[in-house]
Amino acid sequence: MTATADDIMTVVAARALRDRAVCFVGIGLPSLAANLARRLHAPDIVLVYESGAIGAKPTRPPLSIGDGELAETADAVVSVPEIFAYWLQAGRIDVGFLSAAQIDRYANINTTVIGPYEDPKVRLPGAGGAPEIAASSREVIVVVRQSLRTFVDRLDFVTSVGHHTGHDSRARLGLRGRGPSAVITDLGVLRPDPVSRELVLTEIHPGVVVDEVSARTGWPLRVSATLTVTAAPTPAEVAALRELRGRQA
Amino acid sequence: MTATADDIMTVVAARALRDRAVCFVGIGLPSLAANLARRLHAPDIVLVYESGAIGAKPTRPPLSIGDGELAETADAVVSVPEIFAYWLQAGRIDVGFLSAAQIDRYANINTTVIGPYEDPKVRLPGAGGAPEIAASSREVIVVVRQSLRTFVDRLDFVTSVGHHTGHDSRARLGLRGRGPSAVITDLGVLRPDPVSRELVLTEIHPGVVVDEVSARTGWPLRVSATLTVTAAPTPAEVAALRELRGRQA
Amino acid sequence: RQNLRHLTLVRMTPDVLYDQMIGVGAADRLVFSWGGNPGVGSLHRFREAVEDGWPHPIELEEHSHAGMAARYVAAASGLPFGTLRGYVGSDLLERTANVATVTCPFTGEELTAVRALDLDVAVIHAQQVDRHGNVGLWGLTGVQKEAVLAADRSIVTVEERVTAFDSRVTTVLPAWVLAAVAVAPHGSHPSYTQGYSNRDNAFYAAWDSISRDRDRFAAWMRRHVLDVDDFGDHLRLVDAESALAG
Amino acid sequence: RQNLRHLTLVRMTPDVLYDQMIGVGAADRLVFSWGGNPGVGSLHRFREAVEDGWPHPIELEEHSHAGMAARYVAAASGLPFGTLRGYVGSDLLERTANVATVTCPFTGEELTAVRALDLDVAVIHAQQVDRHGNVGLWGLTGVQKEAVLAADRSIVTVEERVTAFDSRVTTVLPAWVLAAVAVAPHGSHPSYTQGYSNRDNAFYAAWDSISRDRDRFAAWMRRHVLDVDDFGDHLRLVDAESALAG
Repeated sequence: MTATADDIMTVVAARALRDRAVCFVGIGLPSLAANLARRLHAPDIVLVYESGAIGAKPTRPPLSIGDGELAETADAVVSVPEIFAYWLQAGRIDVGFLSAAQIDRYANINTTVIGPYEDPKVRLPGAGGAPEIAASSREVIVVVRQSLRTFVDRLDFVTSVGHHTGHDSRARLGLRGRGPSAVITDLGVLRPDPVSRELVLTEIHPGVVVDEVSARTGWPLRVSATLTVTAAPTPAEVAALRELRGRQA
Repeated sequence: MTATADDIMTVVAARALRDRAVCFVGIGLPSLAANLARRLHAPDIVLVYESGAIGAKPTRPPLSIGDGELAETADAVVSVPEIFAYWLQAGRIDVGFLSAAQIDRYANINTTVIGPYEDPKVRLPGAGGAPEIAASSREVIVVVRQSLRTFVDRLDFVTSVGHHTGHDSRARLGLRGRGPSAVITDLGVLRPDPVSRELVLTEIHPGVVVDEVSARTGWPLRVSATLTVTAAPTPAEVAALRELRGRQA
Repeated sequence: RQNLRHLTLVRMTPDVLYDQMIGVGAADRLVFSWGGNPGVGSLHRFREAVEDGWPHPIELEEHSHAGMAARYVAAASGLPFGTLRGYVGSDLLERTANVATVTCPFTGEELTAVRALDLDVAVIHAQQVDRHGNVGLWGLTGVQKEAVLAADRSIVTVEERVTAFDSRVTTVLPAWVLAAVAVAPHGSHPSYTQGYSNRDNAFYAAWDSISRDRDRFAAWMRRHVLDVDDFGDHLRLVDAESALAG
Repeated sequence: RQNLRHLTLVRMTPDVLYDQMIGVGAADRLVFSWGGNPGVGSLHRFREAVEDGWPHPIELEEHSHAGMAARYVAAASGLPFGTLRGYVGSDLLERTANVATVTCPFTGEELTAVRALDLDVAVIHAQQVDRHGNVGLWGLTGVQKEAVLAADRSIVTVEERVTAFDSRVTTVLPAWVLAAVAVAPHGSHPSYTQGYSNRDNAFYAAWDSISRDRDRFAAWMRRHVLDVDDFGDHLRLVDAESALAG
């Protein structure tokens, strides 16, 4: 079983989640990674879905946040207003797990439109829970495939704030969470510089070269002096992921 | 079975509630009267208790708003924040049913202190749900025994607003409900003058004389030119009331 | 089917039904926070209305989920606005007049205010109606209670009529807050109803190709919506085609 | 019993337990909305503290139920204030700094703001704890969820430990928002626990005479609280006396 680039991205995202962490997960890549973590090193991870399921333990990756299995396996089921007010806004979420259509060097995210807002080239689904997940989670992890379409110099629309314009600009906006701590892609992992908060390539996946990552980044990519290579997914990790994908309804 | 003054007061209060009305009821006299109405002419009256029971159908008058039977017999059980926000504040209550330790000529109510606030002669339990019941119910009915201690010229403390200082002063405060429509006592029924909103004795219970009502009122009582005498409680009404009282735990 | 036009449609997550209403030109305006085909991708009728103005342009008012939830709660509570920590730094702020700031009178902190989302009509699907006309729900109830309480009139379709509610019922809407209740089994199709039906994932996937093309969409709507007698016929037709395809 | 002093006690409806804490002088301050003996009358220790400053004066901060509820909700939501239609025209407004006005940025309407009720510790009693440490409640849950979520640390006593929750559970507090859970059957005495115990109405009535007199109260506290080993002994003693009296 050879791990694909997508497999590595998902496995690395899963590894980033510690056991017992309380994770607010969107559908798609984030949900897949979080459920993988739950089957591997984090059996007691608490998955929170914006549809109102707290501590959901789905047997298959849900296609929709409204999936019935989320309610059936959850520790608690609450209303949507409550999940956003009492749980996310109140600061009870350790990790917010997001994806993106476009991301910039400060890990700000666009999921609204490609092109001008009034005359968009592509109308995307929109914000969903992302702006407040990005604002209020103690920490944010972004999982996104890396390309010139997604890693752009300038977002067409800022849907959700990462590190804003860098430095302490995010904190000055009054956002309570610390913002994105990692952007995990199919090529490597980018983390914010401790001072400027610009994304820096800190980890590269096996077989990927830095030039390739730079070529798929829409701004001059900074690379860490202590760049490490991602530990290859173990057979157990890949097997668990494939098994999970196979269950997808 | 002779009806006592208290019996008449309770029966008249019960009669004031039409079937299918949605009533927000406090414990004590209001709850007894509302449950009496439910056993007589208003089987489909909707009793709402501030503890969160909507459509409660208790078999015995509850001693506490937290009585377990309220939840067991209710159509819906909701949280206390919800009962006040979604149900009372949103204007879904037809009749708010209150009692009082002191009441003035504009049916403002005191349930807080007798004497000065900082050095009270009697410390009463306080506001409870009354200020917002009085403000937001479409209509308010007050049930209270009449005496110089309760019917006072000037409240020691305004806990809940009735018709404020009269005329349109209540509406000018921005209160959405119409305020008290009747004050039902053990002597008769007082209703606000359509213009001045001052309470006027409009109905007197059998065997009571106007002088007695005036003597138990702490201000010069206005008496309606069309004063009527309350229809005596029927044997069925008195029997139902006694039966209900007998069930009190 | 009633040929309603110029509607303002409101939902946090408009999906297939909204795509259909937009595609037939019934909606002038959409108030929402996430408009996609969950697990599949785009809503093509929605996209074409926004990107190409077909069949006519549609005005968007978009929010975050948290903002929409706070708007429903404010309306259900009889308040003119709701308060949240949200939207800060987002370009969403520039695109709607229904988000503003409010200052805490105690701490001086600036927070986000959203206008109450008062609705004319709310339509939801639930599990059961009891003999008194009360409606019972369980599972992920979302903002359905708030939507019902935010509306002047609410219409509920349910899976079945029961003598007394299932013990799984967690949320009850009393009969007296509802304008009408109708029994419509599988009324949530293509979505699911907890305890009654599963999500028709194949239909969501099929909708992607049905809705991608204007003509195919129009033909599908004629055959499956305009030319059927009722929702039961619609479901039987969808089922039969699905069996053929599967 | 731990001889705690200078506490600020908070509850919408402080009753017998609060009367005891006030009577022994543990509380400097009470934040509340209704302080009586439900179905009986007064809380005499509370009254004596307020009316005569015995054993020492107590500072009151009083609200309406709706205001307290909005304060708990704001704190549970991580907001500095809550908004309601309330207090208008009431003298309550003059007696607290934690009620103010806020203007709707959309309609210009003036509404009432209440300060969030952030708590250090919340203590509630519930029905069940499951094997993961989650707590399950049903019945009239009041503001218990909001109190737990408004507090830095929450302590829950429950009727019993179960493998899996009873189907009647409607509200679950996940283990990870709780500091401690202890099994304490009848821990709500003299109140009731839905599904487990009835309200001890006789005790509420008896409390009226026990608490009316300072010395009798002190003797009762010594015998029933200070000199017993634990809450179980306390309950057994109360039960035995009730049997004698009955």
